Amino acid sequence: QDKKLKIGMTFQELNNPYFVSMQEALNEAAKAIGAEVIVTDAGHDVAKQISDVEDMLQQGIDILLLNPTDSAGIESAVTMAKEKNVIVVAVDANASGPVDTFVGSKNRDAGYQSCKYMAEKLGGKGEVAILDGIPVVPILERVEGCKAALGENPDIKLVTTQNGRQDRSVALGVVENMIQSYPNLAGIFSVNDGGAMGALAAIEGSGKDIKLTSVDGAPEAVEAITKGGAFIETTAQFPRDQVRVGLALALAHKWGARVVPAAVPIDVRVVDSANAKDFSW
Amino acid sequence: MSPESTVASPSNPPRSVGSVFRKIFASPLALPLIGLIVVSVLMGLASDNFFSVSNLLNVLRQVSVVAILAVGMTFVILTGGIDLSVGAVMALAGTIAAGLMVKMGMPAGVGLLAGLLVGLGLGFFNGVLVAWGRMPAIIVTLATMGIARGLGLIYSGGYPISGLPSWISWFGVGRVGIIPVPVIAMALIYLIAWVLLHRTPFGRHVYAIGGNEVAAKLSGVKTERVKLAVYVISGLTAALAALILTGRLMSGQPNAGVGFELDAIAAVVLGGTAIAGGRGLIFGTLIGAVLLGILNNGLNLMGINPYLQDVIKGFIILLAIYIGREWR
Amino acid sequence: MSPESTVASPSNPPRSVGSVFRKIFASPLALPLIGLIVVSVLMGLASDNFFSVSNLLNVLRQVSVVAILAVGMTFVILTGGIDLSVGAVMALAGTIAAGLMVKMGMPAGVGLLAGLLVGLGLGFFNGVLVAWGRMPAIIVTLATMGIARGLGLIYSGGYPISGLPSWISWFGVGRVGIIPVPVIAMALIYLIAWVLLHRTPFGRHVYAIGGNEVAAKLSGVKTERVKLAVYVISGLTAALAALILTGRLMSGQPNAGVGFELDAIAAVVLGGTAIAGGRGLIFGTLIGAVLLGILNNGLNLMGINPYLQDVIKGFIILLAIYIGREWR
Amino acid sequence: MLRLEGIRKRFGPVEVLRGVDLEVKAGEIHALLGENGAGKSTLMKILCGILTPTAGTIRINGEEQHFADYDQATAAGIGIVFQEFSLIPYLTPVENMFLAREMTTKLGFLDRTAMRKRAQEILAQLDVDLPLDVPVRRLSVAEQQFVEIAKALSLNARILVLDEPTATLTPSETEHLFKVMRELRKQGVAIIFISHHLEEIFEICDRITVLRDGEFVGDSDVADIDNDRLVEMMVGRRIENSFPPKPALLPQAKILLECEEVQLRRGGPISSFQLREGEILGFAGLVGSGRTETALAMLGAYPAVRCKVKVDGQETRFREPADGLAHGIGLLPENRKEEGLITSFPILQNISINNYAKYRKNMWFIDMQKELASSEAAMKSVRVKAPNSHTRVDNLSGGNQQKVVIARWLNHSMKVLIFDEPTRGIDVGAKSEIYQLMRDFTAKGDAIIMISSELPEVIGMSDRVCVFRSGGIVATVEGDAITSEGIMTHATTGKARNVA
Ligand SMILES: Nc1ncnc2c1ncn2[C@@H]1O[C@H](COP(=O)(O)OP(=O)(O)OP(=O)(O)O)[C@@H](O)[C@H]1O
Ligand SMILES: Nc1ncnc2c1ncn2[C@@H]1O[C@H](COP(=O)(O)OP(=O)(O)OP(=O)(O)O)[C@@H](O)[C@H]1O
Ligand SMILES: O[C@H]1[C@H](O)[C@H](O)OC[C@H]1O
Ligand SMILES: [Mg+2]
Ligand SMILES: [Mg+2]
Repeated sequence: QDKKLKIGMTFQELNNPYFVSMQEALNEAAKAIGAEVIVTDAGHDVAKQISDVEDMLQQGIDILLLNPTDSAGIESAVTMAKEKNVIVVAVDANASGPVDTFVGSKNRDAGYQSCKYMAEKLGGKGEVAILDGIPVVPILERVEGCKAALGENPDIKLVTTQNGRQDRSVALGVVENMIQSYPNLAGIFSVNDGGAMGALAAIEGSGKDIKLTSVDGAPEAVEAITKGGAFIETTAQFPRDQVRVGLALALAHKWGARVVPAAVPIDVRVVDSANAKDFSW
Repeated sequence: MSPESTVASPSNPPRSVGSVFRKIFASPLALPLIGLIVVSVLMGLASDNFFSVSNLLNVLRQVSVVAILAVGMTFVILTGGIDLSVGAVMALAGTIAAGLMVKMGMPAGVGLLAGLLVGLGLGFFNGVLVAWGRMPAIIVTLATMGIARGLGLIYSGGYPISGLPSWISWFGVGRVGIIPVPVIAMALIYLIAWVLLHRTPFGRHVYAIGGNEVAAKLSGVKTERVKLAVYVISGLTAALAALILTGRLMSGQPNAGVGFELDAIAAVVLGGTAIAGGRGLIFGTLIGAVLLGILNNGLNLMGINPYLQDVIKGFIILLAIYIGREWR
Repeated sequence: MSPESTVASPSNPPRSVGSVFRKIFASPLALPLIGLIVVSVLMGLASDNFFSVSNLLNVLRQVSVVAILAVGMTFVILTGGIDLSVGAVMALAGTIAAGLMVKMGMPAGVGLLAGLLVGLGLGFFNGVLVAWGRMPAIIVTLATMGIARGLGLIYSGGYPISGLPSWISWFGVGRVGIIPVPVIAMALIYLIAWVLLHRTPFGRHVYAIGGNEVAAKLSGVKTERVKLAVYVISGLTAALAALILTGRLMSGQPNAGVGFELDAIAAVVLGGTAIAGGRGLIFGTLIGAVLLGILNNGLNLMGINPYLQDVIKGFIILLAIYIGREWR
Repeated sequence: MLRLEGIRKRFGPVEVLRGVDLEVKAGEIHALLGENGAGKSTLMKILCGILTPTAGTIRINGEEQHFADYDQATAAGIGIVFQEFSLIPYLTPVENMFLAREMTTKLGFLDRTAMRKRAQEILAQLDVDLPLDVPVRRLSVAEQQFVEIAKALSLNARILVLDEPTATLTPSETEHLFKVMRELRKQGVAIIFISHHLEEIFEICDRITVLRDGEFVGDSDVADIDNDRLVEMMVGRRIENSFPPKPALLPQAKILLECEEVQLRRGGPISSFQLREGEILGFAGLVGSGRTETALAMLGAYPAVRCKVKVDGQETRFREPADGLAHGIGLLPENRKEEGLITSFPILQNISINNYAKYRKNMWFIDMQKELASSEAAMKSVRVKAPNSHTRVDNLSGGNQQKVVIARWLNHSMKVLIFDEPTRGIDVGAKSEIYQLMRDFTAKGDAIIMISSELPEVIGMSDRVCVFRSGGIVATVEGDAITSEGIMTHATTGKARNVA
């Protein structure tokens, strides 16, 4: 078989270091095995993501690594891929339909640990807020986990949940207004580091003492935590490992393995000022 | 026929191949068409897969949603208006339709009907405010865009609504023979639009209003009614697009179609319709939409870096408009 | 002075309070101003925090970026054009400025200058294509929007560019006395714009082109140059907005400001400028931008569900335009 | 047949019609006369239901009518050709004629063959031949005018209003229109005819009604009145011989402007002409003969195939009118509303728009006091009738709008002015004032190119005349050779396309 292996990967967005580093890891891995890689960027538009997948199928990909921008909406693309006997591995977020394998973080854990950490640092009391994001399963799970952790502290009051769309500039304005309307706000949990960086700017601008935790472990976040300040913790995910594992499992499918796991949850890790210096993706 | 061509064939000979060719060339469709052909050939040269039947049908299917939105947009722009709400209206129509079926357990027919009514209703809302309220279309439809997005998110609670009866997917991925259903729907909608625009008094009035609204009104055109109608049509095509999109996504997505209004406008303008109204052809819009679709598809097929795709697309659009600017 | 007010006080009495009041009321600014006051009062009633000095300064600071974009947009719209690229140009200018400082280690001054040049350059690009290329502004600037976003992503590789010298944050969060720096910048830019529009021949020409481009041209106005200038001004204000945004975000963000062009347009139109050009006041735009900011802020302060906020905002915009439509 | 009684109309504080009566019989051509701004167009808009009167009654065949809109007026048998064109530029003549009254098949689709046939019939009845498949914006002004008339007639109007239809027509086209009007009169149509060309009144009209400042001055049979009496009724005073005397041209007069060769279209004729100090050079010819285009080409506002211009002996290339302005050459365009006025501006700024060099302050700023003073002076010099210089121009009467644009140029210190149809739509009184202003201008040694379709004006004002035909100058006549026969012979030897 002299035909080069073709791997297609479609991302929900490529304007986030999280996914960019995933792409880098993919390129390295593909180079190592001599495969060709095609990458597309849905820009958070499911319809575009379906079209992107269709186009990749036209190009005859063998493996589809799918980072869905919406789990339900992408189903028809999964179905189409399977009709063409393409191996489909969902990465970071799962997709509906006959996906072969899903590789993603333990997102509920991530939310739980971040908010538990925050509650501890707040001494188990005070007003906190959640900075929500784009409603996909992993994000929803983080919020759920966070609420569970907060719920264990009767003196912590969740005063508001607002959406910063995981975008730094949107989050900035939203958090500024939060701070105006809740002058006693003591802590904020952001569902990812994109939103957290905006929240950090707002907190610093207000000069208030508000503690910020988040999920991802993005370089900027880690740097801010190292410096010390409002940003005290991010629960790190491992995007490079997600795609490495995902590709490995896809290859396993390709080579005919029959007992490949349907879901591979990847551990998350608390990163705070104690270990931030040594952490990177 | 332009005066030039009259002069060129003074004796009016029986239609020869040459004269048909000349007529096509003199038509405002010529330039968008040339643009389409040039871009297609480039894409074909750059990618082996491009000219396969399966890929061409693939492109047409991908294009269908924006192309259908662009039909309503053409009507609106021909009157000198604009409709920025089409993407949001589409999303709301799809969300409500899906919600009624899934969350309320209503029969699918009711859901689909409700989706259409949402489109008509918001189109009516836009139309009344623009026509009788005399408010600028750009801001009215911008506000409606916000309202529709908000309503969709409230109704769905922000979550996509999935779990639709599986036959709904027929609208998005079904085929009749080898032709995808969305492509057939698109073709039908364009045909109807053409008949409306070129074979009925209503169509004349649409063009007349864009050409000179005051004069049209003085001539007895019921300009308010016609303007209302174009926004209603735009709402309707948004709802029809929603049907296809829902079939493709198999879910109601309150956040679907962000920015589609700009794609639809781009299709209309690429197709040669004057943004100030009064001039333009509906099939130009189809060509414009397909051109945009081919750009997306072709750049993907060539495996171009997604970041670079935006840049190339921008330049090709500029080029296409530049070439076509003369007869505008 | 409008003819009505002349007639209302035929004997031209020394300016009484009443006549000043009447004059304000007759001005096109009156209606946006009334809208602003009404909305502010409502917000104040609904939320205790609203009228605090700290919150009002907060609103103004938040508004500053869009308000500055809206200055360039006002110039463009006054000539009958439109600039959809402002948000993307702003993002690109910020990204390049940050990149030069951080990635290339250039002195901050060079970075800031480069940011300004990016704004000017893209404005120039838009302007040349619209003025001499005779291409429709809406599509030219739409293409530029895509190009700018793409270039930003290519340059940044998808990573936000952080690690700026800390004094850059002064532009975003600094204060002079209690007044935030962005608010001062905004005030200055509006003043300069006012002088340009109302005290220089250039400003007259801007209005003239929007009023009747052919007539302006035949009477000897260099319409192409003026049109070029307004797009350059729009690029420049986008770059200035980028400076403030970069100071606020302390990083270069190629995806910042998505949709800001629509906010800027809404501010301009809410402020009473005719979308077809020729009529409008720059301070109206400021009022429009503040009105939008107050809506965002006030609805947040009231703790209204963000989804519902979109809906309410839409209706309030419609109401404001409806009230103001008469003198348009 | 038609009776208007005590019509009043108030716009805000200004009352522009103050009790006007008008009576028109079937089969009568009735002239409505008055100075610019007298209220003629306003009265006609009231008759057509476009404006509602503040007071007064409209009776048709004795029955009182209250038209809520134009539709109701047309239903009552009224048709109008507006002073400002009201065609849809991108639609064809047929589409325009049947706009809002399209013929349809039983299924509701357009019956295009029927409409085309009917259009051809109507045009044939008017004896007009024009291309039916071309957007009207490509037609000449005269052709568009006939489309408007055909459109009004397609309604079977029993009362036809023609608001200054001849302002844009050449004599032969006017003759043609009159033929049509006589035919309609024979069919019993009542025609209200507005014109500032008094000789036309005597040629075609049966009765007249005169307005002055919105008031009814009087009516009369045409047979009972003469030109002087008519002018007096209109203006309230006697008007002297309307053309000021032509001064003798200096034989050694310097050449200010020389057009060495201009070719408008590929394969078209190549023309040349010179403009000398202190002269008025007339451009005569039929509508569409290329006078406007030649003028525009010189200023770089029309893409001529070639155009070589010398100013003061220096070869100069104008890329746009601004270059002309810089060299002291200004243009008064022929369509004031579309090409001359900034309708969103008040009179003041319409006059000052291209003249800021004159009111600079601190290098970059406008000296607004100077602007006001100088523009108001210019406004007064042409006697614009308006409350003050802050009045918006879109509410001015047609003639006053024209004066505003003239004032713009007189406010300048230009060496050469190109006046394209300077007195189109201007009343007799104002006309002689404009002629005097033109002569005052040339007396300073400056020069004027006057494009005009009014032969008397060409003959009365021009020191020399270039006669145009199909895109080029076919003859240049001077002194005693400027006669109407001479000019018309040069202008018409050849085929005129639009009029049989
Ligand atoms: N909408 C309006 N608002 C205010 N004034 C108006 C309006 N329309 C017309 N006028 C005024 O009414 C007066 C009569 O105008 P009208 O157009 O009837 O004059 P006219 O007799 O037709 O003049 P012309 O011979 O110049 O066409 C003018 O002074 C004009 O400024
Ligand atoms: N875009 C066009 N396409 C075809 N014919 C045109 C176009 N523009 C103008 N024409 C024709 O060219 C001629 C232009 O004549 P121009 O306006 O220079 O004539 P003129 O002698 O000044 O007459 P007028 O009294 O109409 O101003 C007209 O016959 C007009 O119909
Ligand atoms: O896990 C990822 C998530 O799905 C999101 O979209 O943003 C980056 C990461 O947090
Ligand atoms: Mg008139
Ligand atoms: Mg002419």
